[in-house]
Order: sequence, then structure tokens, then C-alpha cells
Amino acid sequence: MTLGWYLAVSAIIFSIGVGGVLVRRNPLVILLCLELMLNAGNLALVTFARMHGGEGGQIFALIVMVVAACEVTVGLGMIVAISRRNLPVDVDELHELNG
Amino acid sequence: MSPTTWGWLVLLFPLIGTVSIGVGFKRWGRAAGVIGTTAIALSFVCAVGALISLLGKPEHGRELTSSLWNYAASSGVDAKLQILVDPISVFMILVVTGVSTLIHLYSTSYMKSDQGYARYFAYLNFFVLSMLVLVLGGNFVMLIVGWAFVGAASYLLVSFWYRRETATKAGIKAFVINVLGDVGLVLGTFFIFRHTHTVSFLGSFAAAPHVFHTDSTDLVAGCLLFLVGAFAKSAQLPLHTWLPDAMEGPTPVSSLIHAATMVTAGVYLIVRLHPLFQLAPTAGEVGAIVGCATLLVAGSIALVVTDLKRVIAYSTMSQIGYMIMGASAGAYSAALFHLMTHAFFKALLFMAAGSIIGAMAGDQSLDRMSGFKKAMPFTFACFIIGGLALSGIPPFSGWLSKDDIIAYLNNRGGIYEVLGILGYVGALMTGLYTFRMIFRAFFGEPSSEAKELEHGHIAHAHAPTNPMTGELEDNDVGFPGPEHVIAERELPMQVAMSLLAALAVVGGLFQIPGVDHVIQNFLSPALANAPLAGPAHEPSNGSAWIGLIVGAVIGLVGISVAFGIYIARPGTSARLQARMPAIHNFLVHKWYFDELIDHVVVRPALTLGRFAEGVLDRIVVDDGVTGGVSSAVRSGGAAVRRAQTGFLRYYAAALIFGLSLVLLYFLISST
Amino acid sequence: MSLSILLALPVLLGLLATQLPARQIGRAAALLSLIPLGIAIDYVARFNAGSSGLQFVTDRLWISSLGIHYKLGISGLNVALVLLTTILFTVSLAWSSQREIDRPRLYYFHFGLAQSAVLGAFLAQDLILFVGFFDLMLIPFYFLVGSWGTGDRVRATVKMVIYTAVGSFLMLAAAIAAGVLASHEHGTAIDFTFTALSHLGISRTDQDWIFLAFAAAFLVKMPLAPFHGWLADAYKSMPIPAVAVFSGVVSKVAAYGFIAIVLPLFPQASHHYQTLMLVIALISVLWATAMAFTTRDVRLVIAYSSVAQMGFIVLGIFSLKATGDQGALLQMLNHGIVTAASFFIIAAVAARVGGSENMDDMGGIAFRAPILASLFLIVTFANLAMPGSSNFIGEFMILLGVFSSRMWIALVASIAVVGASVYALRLFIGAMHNRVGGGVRSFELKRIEAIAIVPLVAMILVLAFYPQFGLSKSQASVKAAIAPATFGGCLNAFPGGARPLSCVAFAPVIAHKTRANQ
Amino acid sequence: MNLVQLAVVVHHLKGPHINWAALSPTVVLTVGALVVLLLGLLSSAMVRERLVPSAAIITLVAAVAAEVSRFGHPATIVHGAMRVDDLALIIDFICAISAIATVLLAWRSEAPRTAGQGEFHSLLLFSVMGMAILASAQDIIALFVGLELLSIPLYILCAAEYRREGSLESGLKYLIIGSVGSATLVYGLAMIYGATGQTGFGGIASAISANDMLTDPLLLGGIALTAVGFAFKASVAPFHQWTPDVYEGAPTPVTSFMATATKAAALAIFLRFFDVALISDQTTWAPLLAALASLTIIVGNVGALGQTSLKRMLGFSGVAQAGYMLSGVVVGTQLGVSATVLYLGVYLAMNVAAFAVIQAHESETGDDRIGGLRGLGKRSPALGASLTVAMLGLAGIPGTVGFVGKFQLIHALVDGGYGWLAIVLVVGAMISLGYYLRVVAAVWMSPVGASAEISGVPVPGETLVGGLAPIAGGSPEADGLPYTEVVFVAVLFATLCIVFGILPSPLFHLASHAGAALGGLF
Repeated sequence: MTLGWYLAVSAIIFSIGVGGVLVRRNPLVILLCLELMLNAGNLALVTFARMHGGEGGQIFALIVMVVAACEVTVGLGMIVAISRRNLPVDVDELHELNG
Repeated sequence: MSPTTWGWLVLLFPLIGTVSIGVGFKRWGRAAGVIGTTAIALSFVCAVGALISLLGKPEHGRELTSSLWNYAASSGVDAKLQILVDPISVFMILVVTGVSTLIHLYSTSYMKSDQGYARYFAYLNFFVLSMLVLVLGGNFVMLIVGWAFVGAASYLLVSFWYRRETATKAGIKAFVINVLGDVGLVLGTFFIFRHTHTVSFLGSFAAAPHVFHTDSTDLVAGCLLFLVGAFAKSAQLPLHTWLPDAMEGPTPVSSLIHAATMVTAGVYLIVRLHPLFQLAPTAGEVGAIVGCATLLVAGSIALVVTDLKRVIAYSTMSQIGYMIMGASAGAYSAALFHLMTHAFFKALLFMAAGSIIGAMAGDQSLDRMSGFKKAMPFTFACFIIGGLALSGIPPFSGWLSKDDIIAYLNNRGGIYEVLGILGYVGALMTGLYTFRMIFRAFFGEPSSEAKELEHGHIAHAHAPTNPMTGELEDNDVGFPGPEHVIAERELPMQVAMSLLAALAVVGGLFQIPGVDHVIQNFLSPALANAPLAGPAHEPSNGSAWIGLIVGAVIGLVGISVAFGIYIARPGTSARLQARMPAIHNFLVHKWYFDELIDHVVVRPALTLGRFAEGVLDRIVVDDGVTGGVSSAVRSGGAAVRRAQTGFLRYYAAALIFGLSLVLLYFLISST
Repeated sequence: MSLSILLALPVLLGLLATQLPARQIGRAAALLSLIPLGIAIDYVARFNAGSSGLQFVTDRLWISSLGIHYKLGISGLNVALVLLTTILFTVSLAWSSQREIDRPRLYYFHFGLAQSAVLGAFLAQDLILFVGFFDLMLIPFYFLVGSWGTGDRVRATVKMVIYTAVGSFLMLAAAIAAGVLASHEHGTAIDFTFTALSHLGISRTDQDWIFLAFAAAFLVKMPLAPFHGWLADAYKSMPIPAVAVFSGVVSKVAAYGFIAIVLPLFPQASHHYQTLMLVIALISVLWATAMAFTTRDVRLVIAYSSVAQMGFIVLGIFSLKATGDQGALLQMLNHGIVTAASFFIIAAVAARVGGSENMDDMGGIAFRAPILASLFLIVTFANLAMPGSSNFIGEFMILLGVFSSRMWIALVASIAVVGASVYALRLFIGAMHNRVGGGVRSFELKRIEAIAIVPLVAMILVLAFYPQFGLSKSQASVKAAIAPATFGGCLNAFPGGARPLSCVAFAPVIAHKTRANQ
Repeated sequence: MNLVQLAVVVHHLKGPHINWAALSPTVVLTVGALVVLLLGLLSSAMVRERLVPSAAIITLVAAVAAEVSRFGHPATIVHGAMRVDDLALIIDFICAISAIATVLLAWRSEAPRTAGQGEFHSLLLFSVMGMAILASAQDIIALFVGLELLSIPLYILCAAEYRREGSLESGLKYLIIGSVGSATLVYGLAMIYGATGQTGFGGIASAISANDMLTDPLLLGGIALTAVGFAFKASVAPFHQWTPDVYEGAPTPVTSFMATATKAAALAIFLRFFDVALISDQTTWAPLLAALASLTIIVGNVGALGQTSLKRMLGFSGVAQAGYMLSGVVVGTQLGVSATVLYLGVYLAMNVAAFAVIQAHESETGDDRIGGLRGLGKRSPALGASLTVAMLGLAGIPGTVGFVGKFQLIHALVDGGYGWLAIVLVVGAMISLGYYLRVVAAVWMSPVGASAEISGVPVPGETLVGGLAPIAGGSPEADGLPYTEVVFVAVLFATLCIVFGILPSPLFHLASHAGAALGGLF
């Protein structure tokens, strides 16, 4: 099985993530989709690392995971803050900054 | 002292007069008149001094220039503050200062009750100064300066009673047409300068024969443009319409500026530039034809006009027509001779007219005047003398000078002969309208004012009105003066008038064919290199005398016709009007020249202005360019703000969209 | 004494005056402004009219890495204009000092800044320095109009700034391009001084767009029709002293730029676009004249008359003849004085009509104010360039220059001279003569008015007797400045002997021109 | 003998050599951030309110000192993952200064109180450190680390005033959109890695030119995604839309920090990545970036026109300015680099001055509407003058640094053969006058007495010393505002705008160093 398939999968996952970010209105789900996008990146990185046989890509992938974790944490924190203030947990409700 | 020194002095005194009166106008009061008159009188004395010292020079040495400092001397232009003293200019300054002195004297009484007394004399002195600059100027620039100054002075004096709309309108009309003349002069100068590379008269005259061949295009163009200037100043067709309106000014002004001096500047110009006109016969012919046309048109209008001053104004036009015709044809000395005599008798006529108008309490309409003969004997006498001189009756001055011109024309032959004969037609009309005026004003049943005057007091209008429109004057500003004056009661006026009358009688004796040629001989040094002024073209004494006799006869015929119409068979004129109303209307409307100019020049200009403001500025610039661009930018801003919906997912979508575009670009460029 | 002092003094003195108590600021500012005036007079006196080169040069490397110099100098082109600037600012400050002004400190500071900026633009001998001062001039006037103006002042001032910025930002780009391209084409170090740039030729194609950018900036600034969209609003709402200096000298900076920068630095383009510029100038002369004798607003009459005058000046400049350009320079001096005087007189007249500037409300003012009327009359005659005024000599030489390069344009332009007499006289009569207008309360000239008007009229009279003053100084410099352009940038343009190929194309032109100039 | 061998072995056991000096700024920031965080835990209000910010400032000053000391000694550290050269140092410097200003602006503001002093300031310091790493990154991994270390604290800082809905909204928006951006970036970097098999910039560059993959779709796709990721951070159109919203919603001090420091870092990485790693592929990406730059200039400027909120307007103007600076990247010459860096510097000065005034005005009147500025010039000339200078500077009026910056950009563009882009830039500047002048007009040209009704404070007799502070170097004490430190920042930076506007030579000098740092260019 060639590496091409891995790339294809990662591309599909990335697209799924993008689609999710675009269509879903719940910030939690959007965060999940972001995770998908990042992990698609990871998959690609690991694949390429495998292809080139270097370790750079793998290190990169590890770091991306860490970053992903941070982002989710921050995101969750904000969602908590929002719900604390009894604001609707729905990104479409947040649009008073516009124009 | 050298003639040039005298020349500078001639300029100096009017300058002093103007400045001192102008600066101290509050202090002087009545003294202003004295100052003004003395200044001009001194200037006249200096003019005489210039004449004497010039005669002291040898014939060939009588063209002297002198310059004070560089006026505009840079990159090729060589304009100095320079005067040229030669027989022509000396002749002119004598006439100008002489007549001006008398008219200043006349004015001291005529304007005495006017609030603007000091202002009046300041202006009048300024006018004399300008006129002297004009005639003494030693280069084109100086000439143009003087030219424009007299225009300004004329404007100031025409609209002297500036509360009158009619006066200010007439003033601006006169000024603008004169500026047109200035422009003509300037452009003409360009055409000459282009080849001679100097603005000084003597320089260009010396260079002209070498750089121009006869009738070369630029030369003719230049001379025609000079003629435009001359026509504008001398009220020749079609630039004459300002002169009758200029009668809005005080009568002495009409007599000095619009009869004796300024309006004859055109003649002086042609004579001054004769070396150029010599080389451009075409231009000469144009000038002669226009002059002839003017004298006929003006004469015909003068036959029907009923405003006393305007009759004289039109007669002035027509007389200047003679001079322009003569000067253009080459009869320089004759033209200047007629210029001088005309200055005498026309100034005299205006003074007399002023006296009558005084008696009429400011009313100028011939229809209301009659029978002043007994009431105003002195004025009557002066008017008769002036009238006879104007109509060219022997032995008065007009007779000799006018027929001198015509004789020259007939002698020149060709087209000029035709013009000469038309000149006789003009002479007929001259006699006719002159004595129409006299008969209507002085003969017949005395008018109420005349009667009142016979009982010894001058008529007074109940309320001061503008003679032209009849509207009430708001003369809280006190002018024109409340009292009116007549020559019979004012010594200065009598002195001035009688002196002029004497000159009008004997003025002709300077130049009698076969007897003496004082003026011709005096001018000859300046005209030395002018073939047209040479003996070849001068009429023989015999032909000259024939001309004189014919002229005299025609003048008499004219007078007798007038007598027939207005004295022998009163009411003839009414019948004539009834019989040919079309012609009468045509003449009453002055050949519709005003209307013509109004339609051809004034209205288009105003339309253009409205177009510029309404269409070009409002629509094109403000709405089109400015508004268009700014609204485009604004709408762009609105679009960007609308895109800024505030919806997060929308932003994400935009991001992805942009991303795909970028991706697309790179994939395309990858192949 | 270095020119920097003259350059810096106004703004410093402005600051100094602002430290005084509000009462005395005005007087102090007016009196202090006599110092730069004195210095300027001293320079004019010491100026050597014979040489065509720069004098009293201050040259210091400003931004070494870019070859931008802080270089000031006086030549025959700007000597008279520097004097004019100091004169007009002194007069305007004197006028202001007689009146109550809200927030006087800022007001006088902005005036000082404006004067320094204008002087800088005239004195600058480095392209970038010039552009800098040129744009800087906007700022004080932006504030003067916006804070002390009348009517819809903020809109007017923003409109003015943006309009003029359109041109001057393009000019900035063009100026930088000029320096960069010149250094590229000749492989020399980048250097923005006029002298350096005038020796390095720029290729025709580049010259063309650079020329157009500069032209845009200058035409808007003057302004010439149809680039005058900002004029009416701005002039209407400017305070009188500001409008006096603005139309007096600020508009001259643009015209000066044409002579001092465009002609010598982009000669071939100038030669190439000569006809275009002449036509634009001609159009705006006629257009402005038409506007001037239609409008009923006295201030706009003067405004449009100055547009027409700027048109004449551009005509003179692009005649590319020494006579025309000298006439243009002289006319800048004359027009600066006359237009400032006119605006002050308009203000005096308006003061007698209860502040209205509409001709319909005026009339008959002369009788109770004969002195004012006489001064107005003199200014009017000067404004319509009556022979005998120095303005006439200016127009005479301008038209002569145009006449000898494009005869028909001169003939058409001379129509406008007649038009000028119409609107100028119409203005004078409408205000001073005829029946007394409705709201007119006439009174004689007051000291607070005379303090500004009388000196200017005196200068008009002096110049009328001795216009040579304006001409004698500029002759040499003008000849040097226009020589390259006259011959399509192929003669005298490259002393080094290095001539761009495009000159070959000009060979016939040169031959023709030289023949024409014999 | 064994001993010798042992010694040799021990010798060889030494850990990797670490260039502490070159690493010092990062170290200082790390330590400082931790200290600040711990200090924040102390209970005493005095400590928290005073000591924590001071500690933060001290840290930053120390970092600045470290950077300055390193200037002129480029060093490659961490196995070539980072290169501390003049470019990096100048960017670090800019970020640190911006951070100092932010601390001062936040001194008495709402944000740190809500979020907790320690957290607020340590996050700020971490973000600065992220910028430092990003600016000196030589390796896509370091690049990503730096970028995230920069961004994540900012997400939190934006939401610092979490009691205010606007703050929360801006935080969440920034987080989500930002994450999309970084995900894209990751994927892009992955593709580049895949195409070249290298993580180091140098390696990537040599790989590209070596096996001539200028048109390799994988590489180009990677470049595309990376470009988008950077463009997002630098708020380049059409990836700019978060900018105005976030700027408006975030606490003003944070906005000021984002506007100046983030942009600096983002453009630094633009410069490093495109002008070093991808320089050999310039012919491909330059046209696209040029197009993006001009689009950004236009969109930013017209978008700012109709705004009522001052911060939002500055957001759009920030977009436009990003466009200007991006054009410096496009030309890909040393001149371009130096122009961009120079502009970053002047942009810092002008924006900080502007935001300082906004902060002071906001905390006094509680709104940032442009209309609300009426009579500011009368009420407190110092602030009015500072804002005026800032606005004129942003518009590029001569006599201010803005002119200098635009000058150098145009110079670079003309020099690099992008004359048309220079014209676009100039056109943008013309449009920008439309909104900058509106602000100035509101400050000075309000009808007299209008100031009174805007805010209750009695109008003090205007003191020109203050009014002309930027020119006269007057002191902010001249007017009685309580926010002394804020006014100080405003006046200080406005003064800098004028001083360096008149004597710009040092700026050009530094910028040219930055340009020289990227040796590969000419």
C-alpha cells in the first residue's frame, strides 16, 4: 500500500474538518473540527516523514499535538466563560461586532 | 534747455497736479480747480518751450529721445521709460495742453457747485497726463501705457456721477471697448517686434524697410491690429458705440476728451506709425474706407438724434472719420491740421452746448429747446462760429482743414478719389445737422426756460433727475451740482469760450494753399522719409482751391437746406419722417449697431459664463469628477462593511474561499 | 547668515509669540514677522543678478543612505518669491493682529508653520525636500480653514486637502522614481539634488509619466481649470488672512515648481507636452474668466480671476521662451501682491455690508469711503493688468513669449484680457458705485484695514513705476532653466556630453528651433 | 592511559554547546514570565497592582537590553533552528517596546483586574517570547512553535475582560478563525516538507533550487497554504475579516499590542520564509503577493472610511498598512526588507500613540466613537496633539515618520520594478486621508463649546505647551488628566513620530542592517 493513500486520507480528513467548521454552529463541535484539521496535518507530516525517512516531520507532528491541546483548552475555557454569562453557546449569536 | 527736458516738464506738471489734488482732496476745496488749471497752464508753457527749442534745432536733428530708466528691459524686450520729442509730438502736446488749459478754466465755473469738485480736477489732470504720455511716449510700451491711461481717465470721467446706472454702464462700455483697442495695439506690437526685435519707435522705423517688404503679411496684420486700437479710441465703426454713451460725463469732459483730444488719438497713432503704414498700403486702404464709412454713418445718425450733446458726439465721430481717412491715405499734415482746428471748434461747440444745458436745468433734449437766441447772445455767437467752422464755411478754420484732406484724396486718385467724393456727401450732411441743431435751439418760439432766462433767472428743475432715464437722482451726495451755470454769467467760461472762438475763426490761417504751409513745413522733418507725404502727392494749389470752393458751396447748400426745413417751412421734418419711416427708424436706432454688438458679443459672453458656471463647474467638475470619484470610493467602503457581517462562520468561509483561490493560482502556475 | 535661519524663524517666532498672554500674541507675532521680512530683504539686496547659479547655498547630507540633501539656495527664480512670501505673511499677521481671534495661540502657530513651509518649498534645492515642504504646506492651512473658517468649513478643508493630496502624493512617487531611475540609468549613487538630477538625463518614457505626475500636483495646487473643484469651497470658508497668503504665495509654489523643477529636470517631456500644457492653461484662462464675470460672489470673483492669472502664468512658463518665463515670474510677484490686496479689500467692503459678500447687497460705498474706493480702484486696474501696472508688463512678456512659440494661442488668450477688464470693473462698480445697496453702512477706511491694504497698494504703485525690479534678477537664471526644455532636452542639458539616444529624434527640432531663434 | 581515555570520554559526554548570549532574550522572557505569574499569586493588592506590572516592565527592559547587546553579532542557535540576526533583533525590539507600552496602557485599565494581573502580564510576556522565536525561526518547526506561542496567549488576552460580551466574542472569533489559519499553515508546511524533505529554511531553499521543483504542485500547494496562514496572521485581505471585529472587541491595550507586535512578527516570518526559503521561486509567488497587497491596500482603506468606532477604524487602517508592508516583501530585495522593517518601526510609534489616546479617552468618557472626540483638543491639548500627529503620520504627511516609511517603501518598489504597486500604495494613501482627517477634524474643529456637553469635565484654559507637546516637547502634566502614564505614552510616541520624521537617518541605518541580515538577497 503506497503512501499516496495516507495522503488521500489526510486530505479527506482535512476537508471534513473544514466542512464542519463551516456548517456547525456549536463552538464545541467547531473545536472538534479544528482538531480534525490539525490531525490531518499530523497524518500528512508523519507520512512524509516516513517517505523521507527523516525525523523532522515526526517531531513536528508531536508539537502540533501539543499545540492542538492548548488551543482546545483555551477554547473550552472561553466556552465556559460564555455559558457562565448565560450567553447562548452558538457562534451565530456572537455577531454584534460587525460592519 | 533741450526739447526733451521741456518734454519731461510737460509731463511733470500734470503729474504734480494729479497727485497733489488727489492726496489733499479733503483740504483743497475750491483751490483744487486753481491748482489743476495752473498745472496744465504751466505744462502748456513748457510745451511752447519745447516748440521753441525744437525749432532751434537743425531740420534733421528734430527727432530726439530721452529715457529715465529701464522699464522692462530683459530677454530681448527693450522698453525704457522714454519720450520721443519730434514735430509730431510737439504739435500734439501744444494742441492738448492748450485746449486742456481752456477747458480746465471753463470747468472751474461749470463744476463749481459739484461735490466731486476736487475729484473732478484730479481726474482731469490725470487725463491730461495720460494724453501727454500717449503722444510723448518714445516706444510702443509707453504708447500703450498712455493709450490705456486715457481710457481709464475717460472711464473715470464718464462715470463721474457714479450714482447714475446709465453713467456707470456707459463708463464700463467705454473702458472695455478701449481695452479691446489696447489689446489690438499689444498684438500689433508683437507682430512688429517679431521682426524688428525692438519696441522703440525710431528703432522699428529704421529697421522696418529692411525686415518688411511692402504688404508683407505680418506687417499688414500688425498695422490692421493697430487700426483696431485706433478705431476703438477714435470711435470708428464698428467700435464707436461707446462714444455717444460717453456723453453721460460732465459737458466739459465731453468737450475735452470726447471731442478735442482723446478721440483723435487714433489719428495721431496712424501718423506716428506712418513709416509702417507706408509699407502696408493695404492697411492704409482699410483705414481710409472705414474712416469714410464712419463719417457717413455718423453724419446720417446726427441728422435725427434729438439729444444735443449726442448730435455733437456723432458729428465728432464723423469729423474724426475725415481725419482717419486722411491719415490712412497719407495726408498726414492735413489730418493733423484738421485735428487741431476740430479741437478748437468742437470744444467750443460743447462748451456752448454746456451753457445751453445749464440754462435748460440739465435737460439735453433738442425737442424742448428753442429760441435761446435773445436770452443767450454770447452762447449763440459761439455756437454760430463753431457751427460755421464745423460746416466748413469760409473763412472759418474747418473749411481750410477739412477740404485740405479731401483735396489730397482726390489728388491721390483711385479708390481714394471715390472716398473724397463721399467726403463731400459727408460735408453736406455736416452743414445740415449742424444748423438743424442751431435752428432748433436758438430760433423759433422761446421755450419756457428761455423766457425765464430773459427775465433774468436760470430755470431750476423741481427735483434733480437723470436726463437720460428721467429717474430721480439720489443726490444726497450732491452731484451733479444743484445750481446750473451759463456762460453769460461766468467770466472763466466766457474767457475760455471766446479764446476758442477766436481760434476757431483764425485757426485755419496756418495753412492756406498757395499762401502758407506752416503746419506742413513744421511737420516735414518728421515726415521726411514718407513718400506719400512728399510733394508728389500734395495737390497743386489750383486743385486745392477748387476743392475749397466746392467744399464751401456744399456746406452752404447744407445750411440752406436746414434753413428750409426748420425755419422757412417748419414741420417739414415731421413730413419727411412720415414719408419715410423706415429710414427714420433705422437712423434713430443708430443703424442698430448697439443691438448688433449686444447679440454678437455681449450675450454670447454671458451665455458662455452661465455655461461655465452651470454646466462645466456644477455638473462636470463638482458632480462628475469630484462627486463621481468620492461616491465610487464610498460605495466601495459600504461594500466592504457589508461583507463584514460579524458572523464567524461567514469569515471562515471567506477564508477558505480565498484559500482555494490562492491554491488555484499556484496550481495553474505550476503547469 | 545661513538660509536655515530664514527658514526656521517663522515657526520658531510663532512658538515664541504663543508663550505670551493671549492679548499680546497677535501684535507680537506681527512685529516678530518683521524679522524674517528684514532678512529676506537683506538677501534680495545682496543677491547678484548677474549669475545664473545658486547663491547663499546651504548643503548638508540629510539622509545619507538615500542621497537626500538638506540643500537650500536662492536663485533668480525664487529670490522675488521669497521676498513676496515674507511680505504677505507679515501683512496678513498685521491684519490678524487687529482682530479678536479664537484660540490665538494655535492660530499664530499655524501661521508660522505655514510660512516656514512655504519658504522651505521655495528655497529647497532637493527634490524630496521640496516635495516634503510642498505637502507640509497643506497641514497649517487644513487647520486654518477647519478651525477658523466660516460656513461648512470642515467639509471644505477636507475637500481641499484630499484634492491637493491626490496630486502631491503622485508627485512624491514620481519624485522618488526620478531619483532612482536616474541613478539606475547612469549607474551613479542616488542623489536627489536638482543640480545632480538636471545633469543625469532620464529616458523619455520615464520622463513622460513623471512629468504628468508633477503636472497633476501643480495644476491642482494652483489650481487650473478643470482641476479647481476644491477652490470655491475652500476660498469661501478660509479666513481672510489665510486666503490672502494662500492665493498669494501657496499657489505660486506650484507655478514655481514648473519653472524650477519640471523644465530643467524633465526637459524632453516638457518639450513634448508643451502644447498640451498651453491648451490646458488657455482653457482655464477662458473658463475662469467666464466664471468670474458670472458669479455674484465678490470673493469668488477674485478667486476665479486668480485662476485665470495662474493660467496666464502657465502659458508663460510653457512658452519655453525666456520672455514668457520671465513674464511668468514677474506675474507671480505682481499677482501675489494684487490678489492679497484684493482679498483684504473685499473683507473691508464686506464689513460695510454687514458681512455679506454678495454683490447684490453692495453699491454706493465709495461716497462715504473715498480713500478705500481709490485704493480699490488702483488694485482693480492692477488686477485687470492695465498698461502702466506691473501686471501689464507681466502679461505683455507672457503673451509675447507665447506669441513667438504658438501664435494662435496668444491671440486667443488675449481675449481673456478684455474679459478681465469686464469682471474686474464690474466688481469695482458693483461694490463702490451705483445706488446705495440695501444693507450698506459705509464708512471711511479704518486703521485696522489700512494696516494691511495700504502697504500692498504702495507696493503695487512702486512696481508700476519700476517693473524692471522683478525682471532684472531673474533673467540669467530663467535662461539657464529653460534652455534644455526649449530644445527638447538636447542642448546644454548634459554638460557631461552624455546625451540620450532619443536626442537623435530631436535633431530636426533643434535645427528648426535654432533657426527660429536666430 | 585509562584515565586519559576516561577523561576523553567525559570530555565527549559534555552536553551540546549552548550559545547562552544569543539565547538571552528568550531566556529573560521565560524567566520573567514565570516570575510575574508567581508574583500574581501574592494576595496583597498593592503587590498585584504595582509590583506585577513593574516586574513585567523590568523583564521587558531586560530583554530589550539583551537584544541591544546582541545587535551586530548574528548567531545561529539550537541546531540551526533559530538565527538571532539583526532582523530578528529589531523585530524583537519592536515587540518588546510595544509590550512595554501595553503594560503602561493597562496599568489602571479593566483587563488585568478582571483577568488577574499575574496571568495577564505573563501571557503578554509569553506572547512576546513567541514573537521572538518566530522572528528568528530558521526551521518550519520553530516557525510553528513561535507562531502558536504568539497566538494562544493573545486569544486569551482578547477575552481578558470576560465580563464584557464584546471581549468574549472577539476572543472566540480570534481563536476559531486563528485555529483554522494555523491548521492551514500546518498542512501547508507539511506539504512543503513533503516536497522538499527538509524542515530548515536553508535546506528547503537549496532543495528547491537543487532539484528544480519550481513548478512542483506539491510544493506550490504548500506555499499556497502557508501564504494563507501568514496572510491571516498579518491580516492581509481577503483573510483580514477577523481584524476589525477583534480589534474593536479586545481591551484597548491588547488591541494596541496586537496591532503593532503581531503584525511585526507576522511580517518578519513573511520576510524570512518567502525571502529566504522560497526566494528562488519568487517569480511564482511575487505576482500573487503583489495582487494580495494591492487588494489589501484598497479594501483596508475604503473599509475604514465610514467607521464610527475609532478602534475599528484603526483595525481597517491596520489592514491597509499590512498591505503597504507586504509590498516590501514582494520585491524580495534587501531594500524591500529594510523598507518593511522600517515601516514596522514607524507603524509601532504611530499606532501606540493613537491607541494610548484612545485608552485615555475611553477610560474618561467610556466610548471610542470618533464623534466622541469632539473638543478633545480643547479639553486636553496633549492628547489632541498626539492623536493628530499619529493620524497625520499614518496618512504619510511629511514631517512625521509616516512619510519616511512610505518614502522607503515607494523607493523599494520603484527600485524593484514594481512601479504600479507604488502607485496603488499612493492611491491608498490618498483615500486614507478621508478618514484620518475626519478624526483630526473631530479633535480640533468642533464648534466652540461643544467640548463641554460631550463630557462634564470643565474646560481648562488651553495650555499651548501641552497643545504643541510633540513639537515643543512639553510635558503631559500640562493638563489635569488622571491617566498620567497613558498620556505620557501618547506624548512620548507622538514626539518620536515627529523627531524621527525630521531626522530619520538612524531609522534608515537600522533598517538597512535588517535588510543586510538576509544575505541571500541583493
